[in-house]
Parts: sequence; C-alpha cells; structure tokens
Amino acid sequence: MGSIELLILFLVGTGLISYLLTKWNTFLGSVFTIFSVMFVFVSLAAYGFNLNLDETVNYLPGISFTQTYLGFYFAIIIVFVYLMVSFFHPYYLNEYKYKDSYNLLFLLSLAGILGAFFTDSFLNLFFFFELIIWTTMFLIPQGKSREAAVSYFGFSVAGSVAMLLGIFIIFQNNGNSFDIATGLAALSGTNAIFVFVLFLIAAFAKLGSFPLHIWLPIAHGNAPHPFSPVLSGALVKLGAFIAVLALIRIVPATGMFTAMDLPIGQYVVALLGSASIIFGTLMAIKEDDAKKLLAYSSMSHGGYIIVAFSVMNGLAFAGGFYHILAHALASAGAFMAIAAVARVTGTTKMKELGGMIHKMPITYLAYLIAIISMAGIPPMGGFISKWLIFQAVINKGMVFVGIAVFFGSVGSFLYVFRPLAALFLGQEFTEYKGVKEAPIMMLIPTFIIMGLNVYTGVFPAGILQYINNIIGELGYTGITVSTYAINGSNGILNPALISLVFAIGVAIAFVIFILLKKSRKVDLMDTYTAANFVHDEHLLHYSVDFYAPLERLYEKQSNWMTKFYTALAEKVKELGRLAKYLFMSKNMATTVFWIIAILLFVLGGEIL
Amino acid sequence: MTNSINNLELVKELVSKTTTILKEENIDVQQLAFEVNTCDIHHVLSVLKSAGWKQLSYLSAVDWPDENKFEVVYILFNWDKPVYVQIRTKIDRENPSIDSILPIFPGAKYYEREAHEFFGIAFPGNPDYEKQLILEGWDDIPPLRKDFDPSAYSDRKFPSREYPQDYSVTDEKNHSLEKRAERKARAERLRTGGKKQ
Amino acid sequence: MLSTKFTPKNKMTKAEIDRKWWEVGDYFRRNSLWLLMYCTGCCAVELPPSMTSAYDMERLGMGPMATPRQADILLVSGYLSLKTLRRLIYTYEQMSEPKYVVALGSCPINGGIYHDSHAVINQLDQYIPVDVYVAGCMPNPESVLNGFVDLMEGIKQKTMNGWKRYHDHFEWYKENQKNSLGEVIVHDEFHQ
Amino acid sequence: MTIVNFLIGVGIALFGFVLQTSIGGINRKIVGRMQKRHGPRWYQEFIDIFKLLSKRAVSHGWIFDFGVIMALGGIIGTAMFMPLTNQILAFSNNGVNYDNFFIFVYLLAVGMLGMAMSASGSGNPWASIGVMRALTTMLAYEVPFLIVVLTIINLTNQSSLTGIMEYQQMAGNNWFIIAMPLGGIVGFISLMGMLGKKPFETYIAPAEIASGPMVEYGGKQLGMLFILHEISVFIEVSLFVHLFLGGATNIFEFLIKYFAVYTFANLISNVNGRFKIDQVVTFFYKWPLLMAVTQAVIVIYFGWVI
Repeated sequence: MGSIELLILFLVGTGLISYLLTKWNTFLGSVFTIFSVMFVFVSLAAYGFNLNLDETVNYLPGISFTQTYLGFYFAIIIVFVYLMVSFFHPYYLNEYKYKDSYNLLFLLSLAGILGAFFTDSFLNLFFFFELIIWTTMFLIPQGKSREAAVSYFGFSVAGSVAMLLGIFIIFQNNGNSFDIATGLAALSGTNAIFVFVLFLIAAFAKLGSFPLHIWLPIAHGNAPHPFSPVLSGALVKLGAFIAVLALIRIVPATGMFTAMDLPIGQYVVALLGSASIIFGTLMAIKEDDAKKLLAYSSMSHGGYIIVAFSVMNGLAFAGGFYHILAHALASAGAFMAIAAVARVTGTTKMKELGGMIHKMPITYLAYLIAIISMAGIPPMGGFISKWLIFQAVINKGMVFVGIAVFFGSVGSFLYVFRPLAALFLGQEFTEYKGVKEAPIMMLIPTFIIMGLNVYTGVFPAGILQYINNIIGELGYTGITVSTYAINGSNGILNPALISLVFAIGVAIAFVIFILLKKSRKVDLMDTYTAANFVHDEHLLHYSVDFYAPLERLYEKQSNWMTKFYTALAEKVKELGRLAKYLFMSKNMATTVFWIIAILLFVLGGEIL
Repeated sequence: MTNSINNLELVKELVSKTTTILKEENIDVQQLAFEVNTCDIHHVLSVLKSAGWKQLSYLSAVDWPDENKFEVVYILFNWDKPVYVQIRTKIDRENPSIDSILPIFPGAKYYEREAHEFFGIAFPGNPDYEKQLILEGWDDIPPLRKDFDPSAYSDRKFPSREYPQDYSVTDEKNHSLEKRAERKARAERLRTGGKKQ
Repeated sequence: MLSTKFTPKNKMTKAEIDRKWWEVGDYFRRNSLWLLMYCTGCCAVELPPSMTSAYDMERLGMGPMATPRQADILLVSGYLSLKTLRRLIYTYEQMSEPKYVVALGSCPINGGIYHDSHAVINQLDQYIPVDVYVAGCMPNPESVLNGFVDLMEGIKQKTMNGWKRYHDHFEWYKENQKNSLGEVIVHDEFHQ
Repeated sequence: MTIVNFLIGVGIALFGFVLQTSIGGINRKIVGRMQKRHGPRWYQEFIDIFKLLSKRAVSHGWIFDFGVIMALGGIIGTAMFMPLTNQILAFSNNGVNYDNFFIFVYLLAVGMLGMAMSASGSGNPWASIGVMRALTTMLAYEVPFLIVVLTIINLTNQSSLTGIMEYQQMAGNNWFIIAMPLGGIVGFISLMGMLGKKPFETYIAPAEIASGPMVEYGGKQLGMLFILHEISVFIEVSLFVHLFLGGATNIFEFLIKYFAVYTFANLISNVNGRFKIDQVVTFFYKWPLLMAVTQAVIVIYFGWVI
C-alpha cells in the first residue's frame, strides 16, 4: 500500500480498532498498535526512498499530497521513533487511567505527522499540525501532571497562531493560494520578513528553543515514560521542519554581514540558537530529574539544528539534517533507557537511584551509546553532525556562535554523564536489589537503536548522500562524500577509520589487561573511606547536586526566564478574570448584551 | 567594662545572689570555680547563661574515691566578659546520677555521653546518654574511675613483648664516658660536614 | 655446527617461570615503594624532613600516596590506640598485594611510654605482620631512611613476606585481633 | 590504508609513551634540583609503571575494568593519529591526511569518558567528586582553546594538523605563537589545564579528595591509567607544538620543542598553588576567553596577523 492518503486512513482505522482491542485486553491492543506502526514504516521504507509513493488516491476532499525528499526524510525518522517506542506500550499502559485511548491517540498523532510532512498546502499543514497538538495534548497528562499538558498546549498554540498568521500573509501574497512551493517562492519585501519571523516563532515554539523553551522540561519530565522518547526524538523535529521552511526557503531582504557572508536575519537567528544551546546546557547541568535533564539537552540540540540551518551553506545544512537523525536516535535511546529504569524503580529522580548497572547492564549500554552520540564523541552519529556544523561555523568565522557551539559540545559531556553516574553507576541500593533487566520485547528496540547509533557514526556516507538530495531540492550544493570519507570545507574525515583505530586501541588495551595478573574481586562497599566504617550505601553515593561548585556560579541567574513567564501567566490570568467579569457575569442580560453587541459589530463591518 | 578583675567580682556577685556557695576558688585572673549544691546546678547554669555565659566549654567529672564522691564540673565561657566559670558539684559515687542539662545547653549531649562512658555517671533527661561514643566495645568498668587499674587491663588484654635475658643491657661499659665522647665527636663531624676545625 | 635435528630445549617448569618473573617484579617493587602514611602518633613529625630537601626520600623512588589501594608500604608512625588499630587493620586489608608494613618508634614495638595504658596496644606484630621496625622515640630521619633501605634489601633477599604470613596465619592474627579488640569492624552511629 | 599504516600508528603511540615517560622522569629530576634535592632516577616513571603492572589489584565489578580498557583504548587510538613531523604520520593517502584536529579533541574524550565511568563505577564518592571536578575543568579550558583553534583553522583553511604545520613552515609565515601572541598565551594556559598541572590540578588534589578519580585503583588498573596519562600528555603537548610552535620538520626538532614546552609547563606548575574548582571556571571564562575572542576578532574580521 504505497499511498499516503491510504496510510493516513489506515492509521485512523487501526486507531479505532486498537481502541476497542485495548479496552478488551491491553496487551493485545498494544501489540496491534506495534503491527500497525510497523506496517506504515515498512510501506514508507519500501516506496518512499525514491519518492515512489502513490499520490493519486484521493478520497479525502480538499486534501492532496506531494512528496519531497525533505518531507520523507523527516517522516521516516519520526515513524521509526514511533515504531521503536510502540514496543514499550504493553508494559506501561496498565498504569494509566485512560489506557484504552492511549493507543488511539498515539496512532492518530502519527497520522497527523504523515499528513504534515506530505501535504502540499499550507492550510492542510496547519490542520495536521493541530491534529498532532490536540492528540499529544491528551497523551501527556496521562503521565502525572495536568499542568504539563497546559504548558505544552499553551506554547504550541502560540506557535500555531503565529504560523496561521504567516499562512494568511502567504495566502494573500500568493494570489489566494495555499500552495507551499509557490507560496514560499513568491514572498518578498516586508511580507517575507513578517513570514520569516512568524514561522520562526512557530518553529521555536515547537522545537523548544530559547525564548519559548519553558514547556519543554515540564512536558518531557511529566509525560508518560514511553511518550517522552516520542516527544524528544520525534515531535520537536516538527519545529525543525518549519525552521527549514523559514530559514532556508525564505531569505528576507535584510542587510548582509559581509565578513561572514550571511544575511543579518539569519545571523540573529543563529545567535538565538546559540543562546538556546548555552541556556539548555546550563539548565541541564543543574537538573536533578533525569528526564528533565534530557529535555534540556533536547533544547540545546534544537539550538544546534537552528544554528546549522541559519548558516547558509550546504555543509551546514548537511550537518543540520544529520543532526536531526543523530539526535532523534540518541535522544530516543536515552529516554527509552530511562523509561526502562523508571518502569522497575518508579522514579526518575537521580538522587533516589544508584547502581542500576548491576541489574540492567543492557539498558546501561543503550544509555551509554546514546549519550556518546549525544555528546558528539567519535564512534557515534552525533560526532559526524557536530563536525559538519563546526566546519561550517569555523568556515564562516562566526566567533560568538562558535563559543556557544563549543560550550554546548563540552557541556553536553557534563550533563549526559550525570545520569550515567547517578543512575547506573555508584553504589547499589538495597531497595532496588530485587529489580530485573527489562523484558526481551523492550530490549529489541533498544538493540536496534544501539546498532543505528553506531551505524550512523561509522558509515555516514549513504545517509549523507541521501541528505544531498534534500539539499539539492532546496537549491544548494551538497557535500562531497566518498565511500568512507566526508570532505568538509577545510578537512577530511574518515569515520570508519576512526572507529577502526579506536577498536584497535581497545584491542591493545584488552590484551594488556588480560596478560596481567588477575585482580581480586571486592564488594562495592569495600572502598577507601579514609578508614571509616561506613555501613550505609547511600552515604557512599555521590549524586545529589553533582556539579554544585559549577551550579553555584550561575544559580542566581538560572530562573529568570521561568520568572518572566510566570509573571506573564499571572498577567494573562488577570486579563482572563477581567474578561470573565465583563462577559460572564451571573446576570443573563449582560451576556446577551455583549453577544448582540459583538454580532452587530461583526455584521456591521460586513454590511458596510 | 572588659576589665577581668571587675568581671570576676561580677560573677561572684551573680552566683552568690543566685545560690549558696559551698566553696569558692580563684584559679587565676580569668578563671573562677564555685562548688554548689547538686539541686542548684540547673538554676545556676541557666542564670549564668542568661547573663552571657553562653558557651559550655566542657563538662566532665573528677573521681574522689576517698570521699566516695564524683565531682561533676561544668565549665562556661563568656565571649564578652572573658571569664571561665567552673561550676562544680559533688554527687554520690554509688549509683551516680545527675539530671541532664540538655534543656539549657543542647550541646552537652555528647559531653554527657562521654562522662557516662568514662565515669559511669547517669544523666536522666538525655535520651541517649548510654550509647557508646568513644570507647568502641568497652567491656570493663569505666576506665577513668580511680579503682580501675589500666596496667592490669593492658596486661590482660594486650600481649606484651617478652625479651630474652640477654637483650637487656648489663655491660656498664656501654654507658662509659668513652662511648659518649665518641658519639659527641660523630655528631660534631656531621654538623661541620666532616671538616676538621 | 648447527643441527637440523629438533632438540627439545630443557623447558622451565611453570613454577620456575613464575619465580623468574617474581624476581624481575621484585626489582621494580623495591625501587618504587609508595607510602601510605598512617600518621597515628608523634613519630609522624619525622616524616617531613625525611621527605623534603634534607634527606629526599624521592631519590630512592619513594613517595607519599593518597589511598591504600595505590600504596605499597603501610607506614605506622607511633602509638596505636584501640580505635586506630581497628582502622589500621581495615586499611591494611584494603591494600593491594604485595604489601609491606613499616612501624616507627618504640610504641608499636613494646608499648613505649604507653605500655600501661588501657587504650594503647603494646605490640603491633600480634595483629598485623610487621616487616621492619624502626626503633627510637622518635627515630630520627636517618634511621627512618635506614629502615626503608633495610626493607629494600629484604625485598631483594625475599625475606619481607609479611603479607604472605598474614595469608598463612590468618586465623592466628584474627584471633589476636578479636582478643584485644572484640570486633574489628564496628558500627558507629555516624556512619550508619 | 594498509596494515603498515596501522603499525606505524601503534609505533607512534608506543613512541609517545616512551618519550613522555622519559621526559616526565627527567622533569622530576629537574624539579628535584630546583627544590635543592637530589631527585629520583630519570627512569623512575618506568619503574613505577612496571611495578604497578606487577601488583595484584582489586576489581569492583565489570564496569570498573571495562572503563579502564575503553579509556586506554581511546587514548591509544587518538595517539595513533598524531603526526610527529611533517612526514611521520600514520594515516595519509595520496596527500590526504586524516589527522583532523577534532579527532584529537573528541577521541580523547572517549578516553576521559571511559575513565570517568570506571571511576564512578567503583562506588567511591571521592572518585565521583574527582570526576565532577575533571569534567568541570574540561568545560573551563576547552572553550577558550577551541576558539583559538577556530581562528587558526579559519586562517589556514585547514583542519588537518600537518596542514596547519605546513602553513606555519611556509616562507613568510610565522609560528602561530608569534603570529597570534594572545592566542598563543591562551593556548598555553589551556594546555596547563589539559595537563592537569597546578594551579589547575584541582581534580587530582591528593590531600583533599584522595587523588580524585584514581582513589580506588591499585595494581594493574592504576598502571594502565598511568600509561594512559603519559600518552594523553604526549597528545596534548604535541598538539600545542603542532598548532602553535610550527610543528617539526624532523624528529629532533620535535623532541626539542616537546621537551621545552613540557618543562616550561612543569616549572610553572611547581611554583603555584592550587585553585578551587569554581576559581578554575571563573578564571578561564574571564581572561583567556576574552583574549581568545579578541584574537579571533582581530584575525578574522581585521585580518591582522604578524
């Protein structure tokens, strides 16, 4: 079934079936969900790579589809993350209150995603966006908190409204047509600037970038454990999609920085992306909840994507697109590992956990590989994308962006290490003595993602060639890729060689290790304690306020953004109370008066 | 008024107004000792605390086996008027017990535990005065009582080295002037770096 | 004349090979002795002069180390109270083998001036094996260094086998420890 | 790429180990003389390492061992990419050199990650504190250093070390420590941080946190970490030589420059005290970062290079 529309209809249909099935038996419904997502993934993968999907089937009125490399690239990554996460459902759904609707909403949001990436009209894009927002909004509060959903919805709506306004401007500008390709091409002058800004607001809100990031840790931290990987690995990438539309396809006629050969608008966006990187890194270092920490890391990586798309050359775009893939895999892997831990321990707070490695070694490895990729260290995918972005930034001579990019890269090393040390390593807590490794069905996606993280780091050439198609589609020249090596603007990188050399190094070290005298195995509690007899493993586990000396340096400045938004929320609430007081008074007559007044006002405009 | 002579007068006046002083002792220009009745201890301490002697420097006991008494000593210090005040009281040596001063000086918790450990004095009012603090796994009578014989305890508990007879020095020549002069010369040589003067 | 016939070399047994390697290791071990200074008593003041410019311990390849895992020598400097002895035994057991014990001053030998105290033990080698004693109250830096040189010589002669003795006579040592200390590892309320 | 290239790479790693271990020993002697002592033998460091390898160690579980192997492996791998001179370089193919600068920064990080993992896996809080301090120090020194390197790469349009070396050796070009004096100073200060020399020795701090990450190691694991340390010092000092001192055209030039840089760093280290960890961060983000950015702006936007 290679038709996009049929796939969407299929998802809606299976959603309803899985609703009924889940009502009857949770496990069965969840397995059904896995198979439906798998079907969609396989169809996409079978037909989509060369854009052979069928666009002619047309049952839905007013909705037509077109295929682009760009849309397909996003779609396949996100569907893949959905597929991987759906393996987790059978083990989690029983905890949730409205478990029967969980699978339905999950499949519906996937339908929305397919629609959003393949549609050819702005209005449908907006419609599918709303579908995604509304379905996910009901998924998030299944975790713990309703506030999370409110915060997520608030920022999403702000983004949608901005996008809608932008769409209206394009609609007016393009001779009353919602077509995406012609609409973006026809923009010029002030209209272009307006649409640029409005679309970027939408992109920043979805991506959780610097000024609009507050919802990200709240929603990620409180979402259901299996949904966090989707949020971070897949859904924030919608923002990247809009960012591509805005940053690459609209070039507003602002001035140019000749030193950097970059439009001012793009440079300002790059600076905002840099702020996002630095802010996300600092906040992630401070965070105690593992999921919130990873959420802030998503914010920081969103900053990388924005920086990559605002440096106007093919190298940076390749880095940006590759980073989307690498971060989706890394972040999904990390969140899934945390979810597996949370399933057996019931908490994601780092100060309550420790020594899980002895019980869950495979989950530990999955997390390790994911964070190596996230920190951009060689044998994993994150290194390739960061290297490409560095090349572009250095080549353009963007010093201040460079500070942020390097800071984020080293800082990511700090914050990803913290859950590793606090959750998995360190002393083994007595309260978790009985826990077991995740079941085999949850380990399947873990292994697949581990493998892909390594694959993207060792053999990036094939994927980069595909990305070259996208870049070509956007009107830029791609990068030079040979079988093993990537050519940057000022150097050449051979990831396979690096991995091989690393493997040789490890082999040498292993031989040295094996040849020497065998060591004596001792207990974890038998450590150097300055000769004190310590009998409580909690006293020997250093995880609370891990980076305390560093945190102290920016403690005072850390929550001014939250304060700003809290104040804003208070103001909005006051405004709402005023409106309520004016319009919703108990007196029926007042309400009727206002309704009539507004009707007259609207109709009057029409009549005149 | 930081003159310590005046401060001494002040303390004397304060304490004598508060309670009957059994014995008084001027230890030095900054230290005074009063012996009071056991029942007055809490009163005296609280009066002194409110007068500025806020710091309980030490709490311990002295064993007087001849009188069959323990003397409990509280040492207070005032940071504004630098005078140490010792408040002493004698309690019975059989079943020694004195009420805890925890409500007045919360820091006395560990001093009282120490006093219990070394003298066996009970401090009702201190919830864990019986817990071990310093001596780990002690199995004898409290060690600072005068009737405890540390030497016998040491002989019993810790094996000592037994020297064969020929290890001990019997040769008188070993201490002769000759050897001493030789040692002196060697030290001199070392000091001057081997140079003859 | 070279023979083409295959002649088996007289092979060394595994024990012999091990012994050869051990001798090679001994060379390294005696030239790089790292100290764990358990500054239990007053003899510790003799260590700074023996480490710094005046006597320069580093020329013998010796130096202070931070933790028992890294160190080769457990340096007991001075008297040992009961509380300290517990921790000393714990530390000694944490060290990696081969390990040596050097005791400074007269207190570990026979109790010294604390021979009749209720809190200080009299003879260290009843509890852990001591390889070198340096007598004196306190021993001056020359004798401290002399003690270390003796230790090196002893390692060369394979007489410094304290850690092996501790393995072989483990029950005997434990018995002595138990008699004097009760339990070695105790619970205290501050580390529960 | 043939097997010969890999053998050369392993040879370079071995050479780096021997070189740094000897020079480290000689430096201990120099420091001894400076402090009016006799000092140890020059081969003392070899004795130390082989002694550690001969001892019987303890192990705290598989991650404790695996981390050490991964760390040493990562460092050996990094050292294999290091060029010694223009010609002596393991991986080059028809004029294309695979010694990209970022490999050194990030493959080195694998080693650090392995060591941090293993240290935390020992379950000792001192080790975790040491790791925390090491990572914080890394956050401090990397950014100014990378900004200077950004300037260099932007200027030379090369990110391969041999390329940067050759650029400096070309007639008319100065060594970058002369061409970009501010950048050179920043590079040296960052080098001190990388080497963990005083005043940036905070994460070892033997008297304070019991030698930090290394607290639980003894015997072979500690010996392997010593090897790791020697090789990583070799990598870091060589990076400085190649980036700022014009690299080397023959091996003797390399040895002289290497010895000079390491000895200079060591001498500075020996007359300094130790910073607190937050002082390290504020120090690096004050003057070195400012100097690095000034240098970058001068070079990139004004084009003033001596």
